[in-house]
Amino acid sequence: MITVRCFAVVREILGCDTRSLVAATTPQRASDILAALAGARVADLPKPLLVAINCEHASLTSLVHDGDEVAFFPPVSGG
Amino acid sequence: MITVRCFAVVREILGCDTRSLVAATTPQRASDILAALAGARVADLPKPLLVAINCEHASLTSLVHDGDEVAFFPPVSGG
Amino acid sequence: MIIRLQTEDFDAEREAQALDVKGAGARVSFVGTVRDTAQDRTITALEIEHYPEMTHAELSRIGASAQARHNLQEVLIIHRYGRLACHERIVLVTVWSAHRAEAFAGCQAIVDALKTRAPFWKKEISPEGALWVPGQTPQDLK
Amino acid sequence: MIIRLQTEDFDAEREAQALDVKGAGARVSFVGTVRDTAQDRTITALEIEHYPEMTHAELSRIGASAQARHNLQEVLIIHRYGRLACHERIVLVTVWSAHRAEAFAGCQAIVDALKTRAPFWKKEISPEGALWVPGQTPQDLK
Repeated sequence: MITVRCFAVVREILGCDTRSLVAATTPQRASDILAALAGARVADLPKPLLVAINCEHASLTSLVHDGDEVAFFPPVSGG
Repeated sequence: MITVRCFAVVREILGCDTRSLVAATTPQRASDILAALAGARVADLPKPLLVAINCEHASLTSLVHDGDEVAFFPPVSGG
Repeated sequence: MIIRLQTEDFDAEREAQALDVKGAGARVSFVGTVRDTAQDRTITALEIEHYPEMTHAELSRIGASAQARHNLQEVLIIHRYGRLACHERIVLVTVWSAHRAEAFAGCQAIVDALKTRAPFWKKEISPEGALWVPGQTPQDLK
Repeated sequence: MIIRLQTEDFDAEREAQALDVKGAGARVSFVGTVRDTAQDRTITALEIEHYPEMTHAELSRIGASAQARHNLQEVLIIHRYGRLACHERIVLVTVWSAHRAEAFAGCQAIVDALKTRAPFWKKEISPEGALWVPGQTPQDLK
């Protein structure tokens, strides 16, 4: 099982903040998980789109394994 | 009249903190005023020796006019 | 190193005293507050969303990296989230070091890293409506 | 701009709040404290002598110069003198600016200028005796 989390405008566009996915095969690229989650709305998402895997910055080409938590969000603005 | 002020180790070596001098002629160089004030003890003073005239950084070659306040002190250490 | 994420306000001096770092010589603090205008729009409040688990992990990595690189004796980071009115404090970064140059460099490195790496997102609330603040991408992902 | 020379301690946060600077966005503070060792000698106290009239004038010049150069909205400098025990606070420099880079640069410029221009002299008191701390000469006089 893979946990998917969405934040900020990504959350608003996709209409969900947390979802559990049972992936047929793992590992998968983060971009494949996003495509399955977003469908046609992938075109509406902000660019660049940031990715974190298990709470560390990653990228759309990073591999997500069974048990991982993958998060999608727009560029950050702390401080 | 010229007011002379000494601080820190200069004050300790010369044994005075404030003195009023009536100068025969003005302007005088700060170094001349110091020579008159320190006498032989001028050799004991720290080098470099800093000078301020009317509360602004100056140098030993700066001119001191009647009515001025001239100060002699070692390098500073604020903060 | 102390990392705190909270909705409540903080008192920078009291937080520093509580840590009671001895013999550091230099302490540098940064406090960021909600500005009242942005691109000529009046801002009444800021809504700050974050990714709690990752925020804590990322702030710890940022603090530890600055601590090692700039010889910091101690690091304190407090970041608020939720809805903050204009002029309210958002973030406090305080560092202690033996020397002032390291303290300034270390504090600034942490604040800069917060801007580009910490998973916070801000929505500016103004009379005309709400607008997401454009964010930044970590340098190593560009 | 607020410049204060005093023997009493200060509370950095209360001093900042009292100034009540609105809409600055960034506030950077430096606090310097008496260190407990110097060149492996134990320091029990610091005696700080200054040239009151010139100190006030010089700190005002230092503050005004940084304010203009780094776009600071407000500057606060509090410097203590007299006898301070080890770990006591010596100096507070707080600056406010719209942007963090200017606030860091402005605060650091003031602290650096204090070290080389402000007429203070320090005597370190240790169990072995008292020793004047070597000072610095302003760059423009070298």
